[in-house]
Amino acid sequence: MDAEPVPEVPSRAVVVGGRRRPESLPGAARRIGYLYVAPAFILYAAFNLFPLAQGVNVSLYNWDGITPGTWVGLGNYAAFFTDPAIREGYVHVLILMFFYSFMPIVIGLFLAALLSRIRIRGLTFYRMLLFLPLVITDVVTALAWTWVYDVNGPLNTVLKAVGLGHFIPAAGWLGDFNTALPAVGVFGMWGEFGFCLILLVAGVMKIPASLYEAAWVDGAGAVREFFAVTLPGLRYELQVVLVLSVIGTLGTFDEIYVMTSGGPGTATSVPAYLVWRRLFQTGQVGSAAALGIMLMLIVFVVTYGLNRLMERGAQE
Amino acid sequence: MNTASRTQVTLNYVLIIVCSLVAVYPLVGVVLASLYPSGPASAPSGFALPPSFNWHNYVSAWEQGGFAASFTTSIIVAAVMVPASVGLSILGGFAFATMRFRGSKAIFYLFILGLIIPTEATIVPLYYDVRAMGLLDTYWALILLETSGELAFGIFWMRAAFLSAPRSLLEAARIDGASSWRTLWQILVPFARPAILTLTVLTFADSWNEFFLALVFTVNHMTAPAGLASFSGRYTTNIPLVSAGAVIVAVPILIVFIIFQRQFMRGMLTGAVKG
Amino acid sequence: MDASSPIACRVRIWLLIPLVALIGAACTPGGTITQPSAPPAPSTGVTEKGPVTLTVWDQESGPVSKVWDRLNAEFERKYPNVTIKRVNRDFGELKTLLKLAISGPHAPDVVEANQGWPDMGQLVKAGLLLPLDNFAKAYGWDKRVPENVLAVSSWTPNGKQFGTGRLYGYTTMGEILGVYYNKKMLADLGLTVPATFGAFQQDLAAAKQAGQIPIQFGNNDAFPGIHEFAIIQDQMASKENLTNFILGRQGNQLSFDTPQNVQAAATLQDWVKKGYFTPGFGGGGYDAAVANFAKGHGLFMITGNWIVANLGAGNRNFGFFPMPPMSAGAPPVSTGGAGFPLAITSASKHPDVAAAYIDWMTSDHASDLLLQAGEIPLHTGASTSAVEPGTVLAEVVNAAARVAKANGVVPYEDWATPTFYDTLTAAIQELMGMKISPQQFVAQGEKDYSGFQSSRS
Amino acid sequence: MARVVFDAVTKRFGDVTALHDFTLEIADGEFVVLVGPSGSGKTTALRLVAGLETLTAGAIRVGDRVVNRLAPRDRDIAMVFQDYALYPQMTVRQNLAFGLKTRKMNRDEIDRRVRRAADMLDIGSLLQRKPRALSGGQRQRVALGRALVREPKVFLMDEPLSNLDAKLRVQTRTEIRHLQEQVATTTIYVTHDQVEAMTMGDRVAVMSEGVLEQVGDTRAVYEHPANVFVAGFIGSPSMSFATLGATRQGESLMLGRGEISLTLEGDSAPADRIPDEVIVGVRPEHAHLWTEGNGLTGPIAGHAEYVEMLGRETLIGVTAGGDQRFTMLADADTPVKTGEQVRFGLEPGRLYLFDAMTQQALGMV
Repeated sequence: MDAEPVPEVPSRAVVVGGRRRPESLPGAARRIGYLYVAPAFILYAAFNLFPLAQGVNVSLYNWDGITPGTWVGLGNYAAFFTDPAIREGYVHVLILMFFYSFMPIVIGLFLAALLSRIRIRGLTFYRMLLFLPLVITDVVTALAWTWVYDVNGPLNTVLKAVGLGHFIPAAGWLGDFNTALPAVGVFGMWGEFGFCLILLVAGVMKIPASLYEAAWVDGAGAVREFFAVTLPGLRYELQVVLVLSVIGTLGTFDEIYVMTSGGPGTATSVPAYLVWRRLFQTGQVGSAAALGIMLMLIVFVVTYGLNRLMERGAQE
Repeated sequence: MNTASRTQVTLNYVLIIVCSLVAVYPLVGVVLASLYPSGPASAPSGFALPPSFNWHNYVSAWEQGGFAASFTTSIIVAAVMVPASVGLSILGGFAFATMRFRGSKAIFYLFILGLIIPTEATIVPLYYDVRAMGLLDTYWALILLETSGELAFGIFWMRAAFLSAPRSLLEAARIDGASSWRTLWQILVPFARPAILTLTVLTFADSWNEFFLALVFTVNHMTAPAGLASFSGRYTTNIPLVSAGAVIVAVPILIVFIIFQRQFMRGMLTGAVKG
Repeated sequence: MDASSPIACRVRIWLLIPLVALIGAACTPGGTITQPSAPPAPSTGVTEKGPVTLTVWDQESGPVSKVWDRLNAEFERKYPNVTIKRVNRDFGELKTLLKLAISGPHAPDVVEANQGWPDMGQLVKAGLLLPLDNFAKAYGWDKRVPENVLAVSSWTPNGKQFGTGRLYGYTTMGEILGVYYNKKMLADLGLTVPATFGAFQQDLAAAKQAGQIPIQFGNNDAFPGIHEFAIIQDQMASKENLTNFILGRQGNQLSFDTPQNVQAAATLQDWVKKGYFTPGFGGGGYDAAVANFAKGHGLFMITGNWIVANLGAGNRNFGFFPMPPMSAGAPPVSTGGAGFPLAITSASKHPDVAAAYIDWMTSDHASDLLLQAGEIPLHTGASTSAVEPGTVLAEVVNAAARVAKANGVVPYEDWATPTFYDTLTAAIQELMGMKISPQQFVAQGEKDYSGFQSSRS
Repeated sequence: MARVVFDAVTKRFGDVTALHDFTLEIADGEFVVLVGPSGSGKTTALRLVAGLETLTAGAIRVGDRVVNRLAPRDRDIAMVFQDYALYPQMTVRQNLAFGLKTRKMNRDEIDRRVRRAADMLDIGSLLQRKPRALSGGQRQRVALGRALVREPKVFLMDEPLSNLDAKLRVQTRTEIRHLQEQVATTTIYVTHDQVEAMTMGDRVAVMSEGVLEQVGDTRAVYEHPANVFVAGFIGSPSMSFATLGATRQGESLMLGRGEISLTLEGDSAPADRIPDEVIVGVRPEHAHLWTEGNGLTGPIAGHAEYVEMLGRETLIGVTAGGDQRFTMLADADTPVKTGEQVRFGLEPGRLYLFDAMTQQALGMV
């Protein structure tokens, strides 16, 4: 129960018709709050809440988007266990999480630990550069990386120059079944690591210097210091980047659309991409809705789970 | 922290410079690539300056990519959507921060829910709703959906901003006899101006970068990123031309970022930490 | 939670909001669809209509696109009151955008819609296209082209039956898949145009041995793979079964999981294993492959007539033949038939002007111009005499004529179900990427096909 | 100009009673100080008058109107906040004029009032500045000015001096009092500082835990505290208390515990019934080191716990009779050192007696 305690007030001033209401200040128009919230709420309800409910409804039908649908109950959800295309989409997203979430955080932590002790001159400038991948339109950055991975692009140029040309897959990084997904992952890693780094460095700055001094006096080495001071001090920032990056990964769409169109085969298909394909290209609208709703439920569970996990970590 | 040795300092600079280079390289590379001679055979390696600076690529990309039209869409949508969503967020955030009314908590939580509803969960019915309203492929579809999509964060953000104002300020206004409307616009809004600016900048960035909604709801009225994706689909083999298109689409957001970088970072960092 | 506490009550009240919304939304999606009835035949001349803007969506590119511009301009000159607004998109984009475009408020009047379940079938089912029967009768379209060209644009108005019912699209131009070859390279290798499928495979082996690329190919765009598979399949499966399978004429009685299809898939995979395709074809684009073939890389290229324009219609360095049959002398079979048909949307405010436009775009004058850009005219009385013998265009036209004469035209397989384009392109990429076996390949196709067929009954 | 009446006012926040059955009448033009430690309900009482809180029971009158449900703007009051609550984006002039503009006052009148207030407070040169550019003292003046221009029936001041440094506080204290006398507006002033309360108010209302302990003019409250709380709260250094057994023997009252044994003579014994146990309150200035023939009650033998040099005087804390503590003010040059045994006596007639059970005053002996 998260509602704040409601005062036990048996007074006529605030109890009307036996129902409790939050007490209003003298002379304050009681309903004016609704007026302020109403425009936003109407819009929000019409384009977020109501469609969500409709989405749940649609997801219970087998519907082609045109002719009347047929009721299938949870059939579209059962497909999560039977339809390999869907299962595969989620496996891909799980693999992407390694790149979009885990790697940037590990790199960010490592660098934050190294960078923490010394004041860097011109940090604002570097921060700006590190932020660029996050700020610039996904379509643009994805096109940039399509070019990085191009047959004659910079990546292959470097590999050939250092004599690693034989590692280059014949179909190109984005065309090869084995490298397409990791290649998209590396793009995502590039997009996220600057943000993680900045957030974590900012977090390290907030850890009191006295803690480091105490660790130093106790004779802790760099590693001990990291696990005893830095890591616990960053718990909150870690929780934030973890939740944000995991949610972000679950919704991956733009870069898939631009870089691989889900291919080769279905090697890079992800849930959001499936939603779009099924809505527009293959007329599996009920299934598309179920995929979307399921995605939301997973986001819920992940957010809740990560928050709980981090809170429990805090208590120990 | 006087224990840092010279090597450590050097190492730190090396690290941060390397990281920054990694972050920037693909973007700088695209700018270089965009200046290579246009054509399918042109293969910029990304390490050398182009043999000649083919600025004309930008003219070609602008014309062949139909960017005049897609920029118009993006600008119109942003011009309506940014004030609308920031304005509604100010109103809503004000109510949630300063007033208690029946169900205010529950309504607020409903808005917070919006922070974690992915677009994919609503896009399917939205498509049919928007079609039923006859708004498919119009500016209005994008304006309405982007506005409502920003409200969750906007209200959350503005509520926090208004809550950070001293309570006594509101009380002084009450005693001075100011109506809630006057209190909001003459006292709280000036007070929260930095937060509002940050929200405006972030909202603009979201609007300018919007791709998925544009892809689903528009055909003739594509936004700049969607127009770019379509353009790149037609000229896959012409790397310099597509790169020029990419640079064109990146420039406005880059300018906004450079001017408002402080707001940007504060918004993204504190927004993230609070969210 | 103490259920009697007012807090609990309050919270539950708010939980009701989404519930209420849910009830509001809880009805079967997909309302009634009004199927447009066939409009009357055009009454009077277009010029009497007053100013009309006709929006046309097409997916042409290259020289054909230029011919369209010319034909549009001529149409505008012929009818000064008409303005043509042309929207040009690429094949893949048109596939996704068409439904969106036609449902929107700026719906085009005339669209180039691909035949088959994924595209035209969906549009007909949604009542978005106008039946053209009366126009066809009035303009005599039904007499101008072979029956099968009309059949692949015909649907029952509810969109349930393909190949029969009303006419929803019309074209006089045809397509044919086949094998382009580099004449000089073939001669240098000491080879001749193969007469059997077996001989073709020997040519491939010879080219490989000589260090050439046997088949120029790039499959990043996913659709070219369908052509490579289809052209092998055409030689192995019975063309009647294939046609009936694609048009869904026998429901579940036909299967994708046939020994012939397995064999075709195995052959395709075998070619990949032997290195007959461009190295790294999975990442290569179609446009790039065409450009490379034109530059002289690769002995063969398996694709359709439409690249003639890219090679240059008058080019004499390249030749074209239908994929040779298994046994010498057998009639040639190849995928192809009607080109993209033009359709009129039910949202069009000027269907008779649109019909006049379609008639113009399918006139003898139009087909003469399109022929020079590499398109093949199918209508009766079409003249190919203007084609210079010995050019690649002449070889394509001849090949198409031979296949048509032998009644060997098979429809495109991706028309078979609404999801078959997606299923087939992905499965072929996986097959050619050695990700799945031929058995798994046919199983994937069959799952899609049988699922759709049983949903129809 | 108006009087302000609290009529049995109760205010609860959730389970917490901030103000309980509070009754107080403030006369027109009077300067009343509500004083008490934090949590005593003094600020709540003030905010209830302002209309910033809703009362739970009872009534508040300003003039002849019950204002319980009136909006602040309709109560004709002005308030000075502890943190001044100046509108940060407005200039001083705009800050002063804001409350007048919202009342649609005409421009000339606004100008006149702003100028007058600025003159009175000597802030005329600051009118174009923003609060950010003002010193703490200047801000405080602007806050006062904002109340002044309104020319309200009642001034409400919530610890207006607590953010100033000690020197400025003393100075401003007098100024506020002077100002109030000039405009003769009813003023309710809240502070936790009893010195402020004693120096400023016509009357002082001492509060504790939501209850009004005593109200009266400053002298009366100081000299005749109604109970132990008031006695201890008012006065500096504060009164010391000893809990002693009491027996009456004829005309004398015997007080004792351990080695403490006091006999108080004469008919000054206050109440008819003295309980068995009383609390004796002694102001430090009424306890002195023992010298023979000094006329003090005593002697009491004790142990000097601490000796604090205050400058002009020395404060000595003594433990006697086991755990009873006394404080006394002695001369600056007193020879007593921490840890020494001392003997001291109390001025007869200056001792406050309280009932140990009820804590209420019994009288003085």
